[in-house]
Parts: sequence; C-alpha cells; structure tokens
Amino acid sequence: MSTHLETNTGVDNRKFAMWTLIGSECFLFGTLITNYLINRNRSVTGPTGQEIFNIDLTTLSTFDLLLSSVAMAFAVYYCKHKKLRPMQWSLATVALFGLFFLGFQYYEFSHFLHEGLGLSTNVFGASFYMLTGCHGLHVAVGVMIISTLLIKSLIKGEAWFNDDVVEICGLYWHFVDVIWIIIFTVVYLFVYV
Amino acid sequence: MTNDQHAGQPAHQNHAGIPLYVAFLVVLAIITACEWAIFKFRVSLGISNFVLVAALSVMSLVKFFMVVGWYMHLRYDPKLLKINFIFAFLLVMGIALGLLTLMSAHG
Amino acid sequence: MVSLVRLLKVLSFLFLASGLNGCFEKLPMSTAHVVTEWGRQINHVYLITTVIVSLIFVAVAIPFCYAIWKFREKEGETRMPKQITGNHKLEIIWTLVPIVLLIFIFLPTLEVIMKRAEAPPEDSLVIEAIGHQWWWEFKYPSLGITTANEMFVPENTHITIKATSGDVIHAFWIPRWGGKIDTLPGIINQITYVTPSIEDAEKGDYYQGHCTELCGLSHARMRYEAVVLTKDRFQQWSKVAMQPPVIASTLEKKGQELFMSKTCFTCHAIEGTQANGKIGPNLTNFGNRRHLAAGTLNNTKDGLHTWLRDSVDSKPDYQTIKPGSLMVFGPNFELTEGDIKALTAYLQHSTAKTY
Amino acid sequence: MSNHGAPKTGLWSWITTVDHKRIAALYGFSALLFFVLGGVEAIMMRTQLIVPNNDFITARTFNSMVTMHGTTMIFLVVMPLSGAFFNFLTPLMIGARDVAFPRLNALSFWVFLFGGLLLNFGFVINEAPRGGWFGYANLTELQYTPDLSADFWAMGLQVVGLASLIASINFFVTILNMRCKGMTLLKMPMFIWTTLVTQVLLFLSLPVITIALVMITFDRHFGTGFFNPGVGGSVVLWQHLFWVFGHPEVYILILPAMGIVSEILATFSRKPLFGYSVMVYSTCAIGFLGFAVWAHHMFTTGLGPWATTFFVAATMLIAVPTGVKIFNWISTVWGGRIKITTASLFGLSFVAMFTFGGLSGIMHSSAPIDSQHQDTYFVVAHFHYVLYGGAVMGLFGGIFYWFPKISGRFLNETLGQIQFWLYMIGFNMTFFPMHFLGVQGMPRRNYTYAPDMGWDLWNFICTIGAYMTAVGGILFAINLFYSLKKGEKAPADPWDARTLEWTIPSPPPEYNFGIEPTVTHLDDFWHRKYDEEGHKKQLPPPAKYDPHAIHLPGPSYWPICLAAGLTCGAAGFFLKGFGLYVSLVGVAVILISAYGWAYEEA
Repeated sequence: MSTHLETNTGVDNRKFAMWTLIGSECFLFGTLITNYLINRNRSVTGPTGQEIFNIDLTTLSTFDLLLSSVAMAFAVYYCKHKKLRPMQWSLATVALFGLFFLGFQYYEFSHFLHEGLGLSTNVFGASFYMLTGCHGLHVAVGVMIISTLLIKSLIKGEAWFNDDVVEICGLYWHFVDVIWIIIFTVVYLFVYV
Repeated sequence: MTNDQHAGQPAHQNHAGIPLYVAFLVVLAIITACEWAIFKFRVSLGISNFVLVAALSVMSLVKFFMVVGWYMHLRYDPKLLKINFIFAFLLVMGIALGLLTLMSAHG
Repeated sequence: MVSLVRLLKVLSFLFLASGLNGCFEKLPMSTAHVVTEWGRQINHVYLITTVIVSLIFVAVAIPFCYAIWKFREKEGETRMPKQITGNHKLEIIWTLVPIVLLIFIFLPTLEVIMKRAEAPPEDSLVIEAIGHQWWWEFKYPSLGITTANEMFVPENTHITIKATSGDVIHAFWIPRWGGKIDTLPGIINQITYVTPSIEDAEKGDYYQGHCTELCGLSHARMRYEAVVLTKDRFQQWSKVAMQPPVIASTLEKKGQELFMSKTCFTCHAIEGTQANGKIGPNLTNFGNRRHLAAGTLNNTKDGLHTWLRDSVDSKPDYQTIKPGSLMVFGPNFELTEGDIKALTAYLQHSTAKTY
Repeated sequence: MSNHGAPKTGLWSWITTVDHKRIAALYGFSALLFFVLGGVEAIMMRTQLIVPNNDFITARTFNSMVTMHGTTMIFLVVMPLSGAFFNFLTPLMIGARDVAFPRLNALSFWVFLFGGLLLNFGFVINEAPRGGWFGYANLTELQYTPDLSADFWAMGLQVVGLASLIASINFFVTILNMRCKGMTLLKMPMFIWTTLVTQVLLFLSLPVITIALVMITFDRHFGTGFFNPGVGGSVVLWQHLFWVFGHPEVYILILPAMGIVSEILATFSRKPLFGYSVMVYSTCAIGFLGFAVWAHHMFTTGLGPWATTFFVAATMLIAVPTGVKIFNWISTVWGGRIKITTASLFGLSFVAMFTFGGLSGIMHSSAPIDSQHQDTYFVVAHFHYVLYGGAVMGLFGGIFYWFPKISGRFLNETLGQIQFWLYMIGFNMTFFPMHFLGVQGMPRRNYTYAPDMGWDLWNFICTIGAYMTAVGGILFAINLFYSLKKGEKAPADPWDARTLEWTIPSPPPEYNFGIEPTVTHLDDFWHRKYDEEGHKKQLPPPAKYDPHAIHLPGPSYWPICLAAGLTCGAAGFFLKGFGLYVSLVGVAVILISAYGWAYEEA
C-alpha cells in the first residue's frame, strides 16, 4: 500500500483519509444532534430528559472517556518512541476504559428502559437512543480495533511498531471522545434550556 | 498554494511529550468538573438559562479544540488538513442552526 | 451545415417560447389566465422573470451559435488559434451583469413575498381544507357546514383556507387562483384569497383544483373544484346546505333504507339521518355536486352507476376507477341493478338542496 | 500475491481486480445496464401518458416506474457513470499509478453493484419502491406503505450511499495527495477540479441522507414515530433532511459533466479553457453554495416569509457562478478551430441545453412563481433539461471522447452523429412541450389525466420524442458493441489533446506511467507538443523503463466478500421470518472479510 509514499501534502494517505472520514462523521453526528435538539421537546407521552437524566453518572463516564483519550495519546507517543511495554499498557488502558464507558451506557440504557423510556415510547427517546446508540457503536468499533492492535503487538512484540496505524486509531478514538464531549453538553447539560 | 514540503517526517517530536498530555488531562478534567458543578448548582448559584448555555457551550468548545488541536495534533499538521476539518465543522454548524430555526418556526 | 440546423433550432425555441406563452386558450388548469389579485401579482413577477430570462438566453445563444458557425474547422484548415487563457475584464463584466439582472427579479419577488405574509382581516371567511387519501373535505366552522370535493365560496370575499391533512401529505392548488400550499398532517398551513367576481351568476363559476403532492395510488384522481356564487346565493346555500334529505318518492325511500342497511352509513355521513361515518366524504349535499369520487366521474345517473358497479365488482384491494380506494366490498357483497337505481335516486335527488 | 502471476483475463481477474482502469470499465458497463433499465421505465411511463385515461399500466406500477426511474437514473446511472470517469481519469490526469486505496476502490464498486441489485430486487416480488425518488415521509410510513417497497428503497439507497461515501474519500485523498511532481493545485486539469469538489459534496452530504434513511427504517420497524405527527414527529423534518442531501446531490450529478465538457471544448477548439482559475473558483462557489439552498424545494410547505426570502436569494446567487461557467465555455469556443465530432457535438449541446435548463430554473427560484410551478411538469422540464440535456449529454460526450483511450478503438462516427441528432431532436421534442404542460397546470407523478384539460397534444408529442430517444439509445448500444470488436484502431493521442492521459498508449498499460511525469505548466502535454507560437515541437523519444520493476498492488477477493456481507446484512434487515439469520450471516461475512482484508499484505 502507500507506506511512507512521498505525498504532496506530506501527510500519509491513510491519515488524510481518516481526517476526511472525521469530516464526514462531523456531518453524521451533526445531523443526529440536530435531530435530537428538534425532537427533544416534541414528545406527547412518556418521560423526557428532565425526569430521567442522572448527571453524576454521565459526568463519571465523561471522565472515563477522557482518561481513555489520554491513554491513547500516551500509546501513540510510546509507539513513536519504540517503547513496547508502556505502549501495550496504554493500549490496554484505552480498551479497558472504552469497555467501562460501554458498561456505563449499558447501565444507563437499562435504567431508562426500566423507567419506561423505550425506543418507541416517544420521539425524545427515539432520537436520544439513536444519537447515544450511534456514538456507543463507534466506541465499540474503536475498542475492537484497539484490541486487535494490542493482540498484534503482544504477538509480534518488538518487531511491530507501526506508528502510522496506531496514530490513525488514535485520531479515530480522540474524535469519538470529542463527539462525546459535545453530546455530553448538548444532551445532558442543556436539559433545562 | 504550493505545498510540496518535506514528506512523512513527524514534526511534533519536540513539542508534545508525556508531561504536556498529563497537563492537558488535568485541564480537561477541571473543565468537566466545572461543567458538572455549574449544572448541578445552577439554582443555588442563581445562574440564568442564557448564562448557563453560554458558559457550557464555551467550555465544551474549549475542550473540543484542545483535544482536536493537541491530542490529534491538528495544530502541527499541514494547512490542508486544518481547512478540511474546520470547513466541515463550520458547515455542519451552519446547516444545524438553519435546520433548528426552520423547524422551530414550524412549531 | 451542421451549425445552420442548430441556429434554426435555437430560433424556433425562441418563437415557441414567446409565441405560445401568450395564446394559451382559457383552459381549466391554465396558470396563464388567473382571476384573483394574488394570481395577478404572481403573473406580474412571472412576466418580468420570463422576459429577463429570454433576453439572457438570446444574449447567450446568438454569440454561441455564431461562434460555432464562424470558428468551425473548414476543409484542410491548419490555422492554430491564439492560445488565449483568460480576460479578467470580461470575467468581472459577466459576473456583475447577471447579479444586476437577478436583482431585477429579486426585488419584485421580495415585494410579493412580503405582501403575501400580511395577516388576513378579522372578517375573513375561514374554510378548513382537509386532504384525505384521494378526496377533499371542506369545513366551514363559522357556518357549521361540512362538505367534500366542491368548495362553495361567495364572490369578492376574503377567504382564509386553513389546509391540513388527515393522513399523508397532499397539496391544495387552484391554478387559476394562483399559488399552492402543502397540506401537512399535524400542521395547519394557511393560504388566503380574495375570491374573484362572478361571471355566470346562474350556475356559479367552477375553478378546477388538483392535489399536487404524491399521496399514493390515486394521486391523479384527487381533484376538486371551487364554486363561486353571488353573495346572497351563498347565504341561501349556507342555510340549506346541512338540511336533512327530503324523501319525495318510494324509490328514494328504498334508497335510504338500502343506504342504512348496506354498511354505507358506517363510512359516509348525511346530516339528519343516523349515518355519521367519518371515513368517507360527507354526502349531505351530494345532489348539488357536479362530479363524484373527487372529480373522477360526472355526477349523473350513469356516472354513479359506473362508480357503484365498479366498487362492487372490483377485487378488494384494487378498485379500477380509483385504485386503492377503500370503497371496495368483499365477494359476498351484492348490489342489484334495482338497488343501484334506488341508491342513485336517493343520493342525487333527496340530498339535492335548492338555493 | 505479486501481480505478475495473477491471470490478466477471465472472470476471476475481473472479480478480484483492483486496477482503477478495470474498475472504471465495470462502473461504466453496469451504469449503462441500469441506463437501459431506467430508459425502459421512462418509456413505460410515457406510453401510459400518451392519451388521457389510458390503462397501459396500473397506478401502482406507474408509481413504482416514477420512483425507480428517478432513483435508477440518479443513483445507478449518472453517479456511477461519473464514477467511471473519476476512476479512469483521476490517476491518469494527475500522473499517478493508481488511486490511494485500490482495494477500497474495488469495494465501492461491488457495494454499489449489490446495492443497485438490492434496490431493484423489489421488482422480483412485485414490491418495487413506490414512494417517489424522494420518498416523502408520511407516505413511506408503515401505515401508508405496509409492504416491503419502502424498505427496499431505504436499504438499497443506504448501500449505494455507502459505496459513494467510500469512493469519495478515496478520490479526495488521491487528488490531494498523489499528484505528480510539479502539479500544484492550480495546474490540475479542470475535470480533476470538478471531481475534487464533487467528492467534497459527496462525503459531506451523504451522512445526512444516511441518518434520514435510518430514521425512516426505524419508524417502519421499531415504531419510533419520527415522521408520525400523532406522536409528535414532523413530516417536514424528512423533507429538510432529504433536501439538505438532495441539493448537493444534484450538483454531484452536474459537476462531473461540467468538467468533462470543459476538457472536450478545450481539446476540440484547440484552445486552452478560457479563464481556468475563474472556472475553478466558480466550481468551488457552486459546491459551497450547494449546501445553502436546499429549502427551495420546499417553498410550498409554508416556511414563512423570511426563510423563503433567504432561500430565494441563495438560489439566485448560485446562478451567478453557473452563468460565469457558461460564458467561459462560450469564450473557449470563440476563436478556436472547432473540429465537429460526436464528442464535440455532445459537448456543445451540453452548453446549449444546460443554459436553457438553468434559465428555466431561475424562473422558479422566485417563490411566488414556484408556487405555480412546484410539482407540475414545468419542474420536470427544468430538471430534465439540466440533468438529461446537461449531465447525460456531457457524459455521452465523455464516452465518445475517451473511448479511444479506454479501449484503443474509436467509436463509429457516423453511428455516433446519427445517435446525437436522434438524441438532440428526441430530447427537445420530449421535454420542451413539458414547459407548456407545466404552465397549463399538469401535476407531476399522475398516472393518468383528464381529457378536457388541453394536455393531450403535448403529452402525445412528448411520448413520440421519448420513442425517438429510445431509438438513439439502441443505436448507441449497437455502436458500443460493434466498436469494441471492430472499431477503427486509435493512436495514443487521437484528438491532439492537452492532458496527461493522452501521453501514454491506449489502452494504457496496467502501471499507467513507466516513469512518473513531471509537470511544469497547466495543460502540460500541449506545451510539450507546441511552442509558444503554436508550431509543432520535435517530441523527444519516450524514455526506457523496466515494466517488471514497477510494484503494483495484487488483486484481492476481500472487496467483493465485504460487499456481499454488507448487502446481505442490509437485505436481511427487513425480510420476514428468516431475515435475522440473513443479517447475522451478513455480519459474520463482514467481520471475516474485514480481518482478512487487514491481514492481507499489500
């Protein structure tokens, strides 16, 4: 493929592609957030944000994703400086915190279901689940990719230091964290607006 | 705009290091804690809705650009990448605001 | 030779475009012959835009065709054209000139849009136009009238049509009155007119309308008419419109019994009888309508016969005259010719009001 | 898997190809097949409308013809045909060996093909999509379209949309990252600029339609009620989301054709494109403004005066850069030495027809006029002049212009010119009377019409014109198959053109350029051939190189597997009963292919 091919912009093809994908995902999540903001007050029946959100839990999961984002930055740094053990630990932390975040989300969704907010209860629930669900899906895919990187590094050890691939996964993971930062504010903190 | 500069050599060796990442983590954590605090005690602190929205938006944008700028080190990447991302981000903000005003007018 | 043919074709466009625009005959759905003030404002902007657009087309087509004719490669020509790459002065000219021309279109448009947005006067007659899958329901809340497919209005009166839909998206459009509005389920859109003055006082003027948003199988069969009456005839009509049917003969009596026994009453409503179904159109003043099945058939003896015969004979989910219409009956439903004659008499005569 | 061992011909080489030229041929061939399908749907509609109260086809079939003609022509003909030109020309014009991600390129073709098949699969079980190519919300809800037709439409478009998204990222990176030495952004050919702007429009607008389609699918299967006014949803929201994608989409359809015509007119007038940098800026302006005009499709939904004024102004503003481009084309032709071939005829007719279509579009950019034009045949006339007279004529010009380069043989000129005149007269005979139908108030998408409305004559003429265009289409098919086998041999540079793809033999070798070219000027090939005063220069003999030393990515079967898995997952989503298993199989295939893909060394 194009490993260290001399490119016009000096940026590796795959990294450029990941940034383009991030631009495209901006539109994906932009539409989802707009759909949520439009539909959050249009429900006829069933619970809405004010009765159901638990801000403390969500702040914890935001911290969790922040930590995993920093761990990812460490992993990219260690990979560039060829430090195997620290890189593997960082990748493991990222995957672990990613799983914690998914755990938080699973708990939150089951709690909401228990409170009576199903996918088809009202339009608020539908747009909320679609937004946070789509983001959760991206986190899950991220955890899968990072765990494959970790497994590859554990098997190959010192021979495998592909800092391009790790950096691109880092870009993806940071973007998923950045989207959560916006979701956290727009969904959970704008509830009384 | 010719941009055939040197290729493929990561340019950020000297700036970002572990201490910088840790410092950023602390700052981000503090901002998140502030957001939580403002939201949690908005009644006792007597914060109006408008101020709440403004403060929270500013804080989340600061966090957004910190992570995009430094963790994704967009700051050190070539101009074309920055244009690509900023253009997409501003365009979607514009369309989102357009859609919100149009849909709210509909009632 | 080739570009000569092209020249002829372009000139023929111009002739066709300008020539024909003027001489459209007075057709029922022609947007060229409007009768209301709002229609005239639209056609005023329409004319300005068409003139400017035609001028631009001529200004572009003539040099283009001339260039093709003049600079085409003649036999054995080896002239190397001058390699001009651009001319900034020209670029600025043909950016500014279109902007100026567009402003000439934009200003009258803006004026009409803003005039259109003015609030209607208090004494405006409010009519609710509700689109259903493939027929129109018109309600007059101030007069307590519910009718379908033919909207009676007094002449020279300001009316406010509150358009909404009972199922999917339709669109309320009377071409000769000008301007359409989508009837969106869950949203009430408003369109206002000053109704035209009347020409044929005796029968009333009929203005054809059509649903213009794809709304399913019989979107093409969802037409309606606005009927303009003189002011006093409209008053008379509004008083008699909701009176119960007057049974004048045994045939009509049999028709009424059939209507009540053969499940017609579950979908249709007739004021003053126990039929108050809401699914189908209200038939209280069915006798006064010129068409039936939303403008699909004429409201004559054999028109109604065809309609009833077809709704009985066609297979349940696909009625041939109006595909998808709910008025289809299973195999064990039977209507003899006699029943149809009785129903026709009842529906066309006893519900006819005199006004 | 080094590439020299791989078989060059045979089905397996086509299935596992990652060569951008072969993928271009696959795109072109399948687009022309769908073109036949779309054409048949159009002929069925026109035959039904030849006389009033006709019963050639039922209302249900007519609605699915309307829907599938629109969807097929837009998503399965014009976009992939432009895709064929992107694929073939982008690497050649920027002096690259292949696109940035060859296997992703193959993946987007197979995902497109399977998505197109899924979209048309409804015909097999008589549940073809019937909700219009735009699928307005309430009609496609489960309550009003209880069968699977709307699901075929939604899922088929999701898959085709995904194909376009992957391809757009691939080409965006290729153009910006893999230009040969010396080719700065303002030295790229004009077609590459229109391709670049099209890719930006694609990868920014496609996510919006993806979300809208997911919402309608959730409404139909999980009862979410986004577009169900009963539970607080709004039908206008679908229209907004669809047209936020819809309008950039129509610029995605027209910009490639504009790029092709810029190349054709420059070559056949033997003059450089007039005002190249202004053309670049106006292309970018059209691309950017394309995102700000979407609600001019919704003037009649009651947006309120201020929103209507904004969108009227934005729509009129977009006419300015389009006008600038038309004036630049005319200036390119002015003073040139125009060689009349089928390609140049199609190019010139593009300018004429697109101008007329653009001007009839300006007429209903003003909202009051649009309140009389919306959903009537005037709009049908407008967008056919722009899409058919514009995009399709431009693409046919491109086919006749680049066919010698792709296949090494000329398309027959006499057949081509007969077909051109059949198209030109047939097209105008079909769509010009539609302006009169529109002014006389004939609504769109009506499976039949009443006799006493004054529409009969025009509908009859339109149908005859449609038959004439169909004859033209058949002529093109004959021409294509005949020329592939027995067309006149074509040299490397048959039209004495200006861009890099004519510097290599036709059909080009798999590795494109033996030695990567260096470029010093815009239209560099022209400056190599002629000096400043236009006298022919003595070209230096081509430099020697060892073709075997060039490393090319090996063929791979993972793209077609991943595409099959994706479509299987999408198709399983709505099949009753065993649907879940089909989806699970699809997901399994996706996972296996993804891992197989990642571990396949380049």
